[in-house]
Amino acid sequence: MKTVNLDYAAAAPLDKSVLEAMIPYFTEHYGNPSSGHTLGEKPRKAIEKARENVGRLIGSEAKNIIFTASASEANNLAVKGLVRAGKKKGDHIITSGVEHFSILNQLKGLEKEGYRVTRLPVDSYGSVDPAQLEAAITDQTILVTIQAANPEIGTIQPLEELAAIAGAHDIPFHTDAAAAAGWIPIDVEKSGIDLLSLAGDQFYGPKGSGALYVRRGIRLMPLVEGGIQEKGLRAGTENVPAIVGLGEAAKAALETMEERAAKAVEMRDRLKESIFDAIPNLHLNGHPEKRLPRNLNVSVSFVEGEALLMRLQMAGIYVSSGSSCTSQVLKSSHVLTAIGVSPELAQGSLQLTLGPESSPEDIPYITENLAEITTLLRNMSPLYHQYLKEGKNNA
Amino acid sequence: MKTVNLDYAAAAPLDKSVLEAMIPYFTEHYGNPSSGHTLGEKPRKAIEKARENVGRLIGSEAKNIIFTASASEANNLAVKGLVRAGKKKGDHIITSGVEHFSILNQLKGLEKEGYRVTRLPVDSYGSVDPAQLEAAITDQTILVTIQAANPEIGTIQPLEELAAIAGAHDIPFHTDAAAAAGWIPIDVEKSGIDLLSLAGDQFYGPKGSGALYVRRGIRLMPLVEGGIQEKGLRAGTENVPAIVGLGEAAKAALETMEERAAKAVEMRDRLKESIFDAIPNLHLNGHPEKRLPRNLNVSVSFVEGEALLMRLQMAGIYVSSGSSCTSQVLKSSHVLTAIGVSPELAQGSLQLTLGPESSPEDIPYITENLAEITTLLRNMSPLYHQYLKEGKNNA
Amino acid sequence: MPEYSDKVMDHFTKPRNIGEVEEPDGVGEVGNPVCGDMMKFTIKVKDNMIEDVKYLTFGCGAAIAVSSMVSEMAKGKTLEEAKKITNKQVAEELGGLPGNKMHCSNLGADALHKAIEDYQAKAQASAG
Amino acid sequence: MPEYSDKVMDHFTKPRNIGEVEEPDGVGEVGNPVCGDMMKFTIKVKDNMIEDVKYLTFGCGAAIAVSSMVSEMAKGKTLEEAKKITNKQVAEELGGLPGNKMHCSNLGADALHKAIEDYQAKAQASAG
Ligand SMILES: Cc1ncc(COP(=O)(O)O)c(C=O)c1O
Ligand SMILES: Cc1ncc(COP(=O)(O)O)c(C=O)c1O
Repeated sequence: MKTVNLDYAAAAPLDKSVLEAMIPYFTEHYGNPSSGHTLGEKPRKAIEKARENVGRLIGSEAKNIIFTASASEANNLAVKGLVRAGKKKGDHIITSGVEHFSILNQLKGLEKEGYRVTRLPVDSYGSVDPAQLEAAITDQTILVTIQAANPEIGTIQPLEELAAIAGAHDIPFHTDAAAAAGWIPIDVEKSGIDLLSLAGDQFYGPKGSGALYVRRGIRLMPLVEGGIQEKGLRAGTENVPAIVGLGEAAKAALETMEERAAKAVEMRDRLKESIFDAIPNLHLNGHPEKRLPRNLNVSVSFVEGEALLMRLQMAGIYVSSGSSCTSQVLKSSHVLTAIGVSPELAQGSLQLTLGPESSPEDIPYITENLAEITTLLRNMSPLYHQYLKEGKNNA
Repeated sequence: MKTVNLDYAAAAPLDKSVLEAMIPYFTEHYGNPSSGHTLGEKPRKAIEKARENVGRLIGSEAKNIIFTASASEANNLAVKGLVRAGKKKGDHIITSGVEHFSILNQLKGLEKEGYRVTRLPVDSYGSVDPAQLEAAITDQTILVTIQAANPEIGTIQPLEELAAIAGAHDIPFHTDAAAAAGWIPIDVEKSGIDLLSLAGDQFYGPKGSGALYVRRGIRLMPLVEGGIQEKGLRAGTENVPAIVGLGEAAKAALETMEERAAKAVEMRDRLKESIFDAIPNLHLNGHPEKRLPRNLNVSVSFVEGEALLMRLQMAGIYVSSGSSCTSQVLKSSHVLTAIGVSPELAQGSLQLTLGPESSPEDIPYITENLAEITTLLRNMSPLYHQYLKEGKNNA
Repeated sequence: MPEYSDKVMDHFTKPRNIGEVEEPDGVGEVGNPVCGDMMKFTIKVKDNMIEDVKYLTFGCGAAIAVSSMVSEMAKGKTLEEAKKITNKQVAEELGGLPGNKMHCSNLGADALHKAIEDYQAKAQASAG
Repeated sequence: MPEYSDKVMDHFTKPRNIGEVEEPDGVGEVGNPVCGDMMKFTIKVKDNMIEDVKYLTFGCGAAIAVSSMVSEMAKGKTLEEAKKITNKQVAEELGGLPGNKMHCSNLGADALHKAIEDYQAKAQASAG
């Protein structure tokens, strides 16, 4: 059967050349970078080279990059690390309503400890309004954390403006760039970003690789205490192969960013046109232009996402959905709710993310199947029958 | 030049068959285990198989295993996770004086927060006396954390007795088994261990792989909050290849434990005899029998460890030392200090750890070089000249 | 995707009795789109027996399979028998449902019962 | 291993002037084994000049290289010149030392100065 992965945000195959770069560090250059003898040298140098490459991707000096095992870990190190270091006095944190759970859930925990959290609303595209950030800042604000782009609906935030506002008030600005890094240009120096999280597996690097950029002078409490690896900010024997892979992937992402993005945008826009032409009552979620190149998110009226997903999978097409039934916590996407998508439409949402094997040649196949499945599911949907009767879309 | 690695505790090459098992999960089965479609299935099953294998290695059911990126992370999740969950009321923690920094440094942090920490002394072999644990327990004790074996001097603790004492007082017992797991039989069920940390790279698994065993009913606060991976105890996309590698390494370690241990013990004992015969004024550190199969630790009187290490490296022999000059924090080993080794002898300590490429055929080469280098360094040592004059060893 | 049984997959991919019966004797609706599942059962009753039953379902794979299963189980049963069908039985007939699908999507029997109650209320009203 | 310069490695692998001069005119000891480094310098003085200098060193690579370097730098110098040798100069002559080795192992000049002071104190005593 034909296979069309449209869920590369969940996972992508590791770039072959990245894997090749990693292999020697499993076996030949297996040493511990902290070793006092020669066996540690090659791995140590490889890590420092990776640090250069990751730094370059986001406009940072190598020395400000801390390697972690995931973006979730980087986010936790940034937020809890900064709060627990307690350098700036205050009890107020500002974030947005469309953050990843690795931001939102820690903030819930901090609220229980007595911190106050402002979750900035977003407009119907998912954008944060810089003026609202300005208005939310108090003299108690110790951190602003707003994502660079949303992995689900693709919307890119006005990062420079947001960072500038935080900066003007001397408040550390963190951005979760897990979905954005490697795909859109980011420059922490130029943008005045103080902390930035990223994940290697979002730009064809290995799973288990992440990084946190920490501006000089920002003090953090480590999550994992122990040895003095990563400047004491993250104890534990360095995962050399993963770090090497992250570095290679960062290098490739920087070198080919324009090309990759252009290719993704072209196919995405054609795919969008194709399915919107073929299927009535589709809705685009997220910003029409300011969005991640590889991301498309649509809601299919009258039907539910898991059923769509299962049917599509039977045709070899893999997608994800913001429906409650596909979520592990059985709630529909908080992002779609935040941008004002109705409950029905949230249930029928599809997140489509292109990747290395995506080809415009697959568009007809995707459209055909999605159209057929939509018809099939709509025909058994009470909401659709109601719509046909009442001649209007409640959704 | 001949190369003889005697520092496999720092790092070991990844077992070839383990790497082979990992490779497909980088490329072919690259899916996200949390995905709602078929691409997540193989990785999900692979993770569960790894969980079985890791569980089996330590006598646990699969479901009590939480994957982490290192033993340091597992230790931090265990100790801070338990303390922060705050299920048992109290402010007192008991540990030993010979723990790894990933235990000791977090406890220092907890002390600053107001917790009280008792560091049990060890005897001259590095063993904790169960009677001292019993005596240290108060009604405020919320955790006992004592390592299974010491990575530096190899001494194995009386784990069952220690766990039984904690258990009798209904106090959670954690053991850092990073150095022990895969090398000596461990059974968390039989021993009444509540929490156990291990590291894959200590038994030929991949770097960046670790696990925490958590007995049913023990509540922990996650370090990394976010998604509900690993039962919500450790958010972030699972590092599938690393987990697969950990599982394979655990399986191999369990299946070949006796064989590997016997081989290591034989060579270690012959090596010890050989160098003790050839070089006067050597001292064995750690327990003569109750020690890790692959570990040998000796102090060379009158000379300093880094100089030994550098000279040995010039002969292609890699070792590590507990001297202050080889430590990244420039302090000599707290373990050697705890077992009463004099400062001079701590400086001259060598930790030798055997590994997959170790061969008894190398013993003469090792002994010859160590003897020659020792003579050379002693000849320029003021301590040695003093010894020759005074006819006694102050160390 | 939740690990569905073969029976669930069979009913999901080939759902039986989709639609609405014409001039239904009873209508039962449960669920709402917020929770992700919504079912509408329509029945035709003759001689105290469910002569025909159809459904419309907005929902996940489990919800669709459950609806289909319930329709099969109910058809030809007396109203009393049909009222004894429980959500648990439906799940069992389907070879089990994943734990997290038990409560939200497994509403088929409730919808059927509502349709029967609707029929009985109407019958009573017209009899009264 | 700290990244030592070639010069450090050269002095470490081929240390010059090891030992104790016979019937030394001055003896200087610094450091102790707790900190990891200990040096003992012995000098022979003739006509206010360091005619011979030897050392014994317990310590790391840097400590050994530093001792060796100091012995080379001191030999043939007048006492005044030798007293002007600083630890910093020694490190520079060695092409630099790793940051974390600067204070602990870089005690060679101190040991030399102590030996000179010892000589001068004795000389003064016998003169006085
Ligand atoms: C006893 C013990 N605990 C913890 C660790 C830390 O392991 P890792 O570097 O994988 O975090 C080690 C490392 O060897 C160890 O021996
Ligand atoms: C914006 C954002 N933050 C955080 C994460 C978490 O990444 P990880 O699973 O690597 O921890 C993701 C995952 O895709 C993401 O898109």
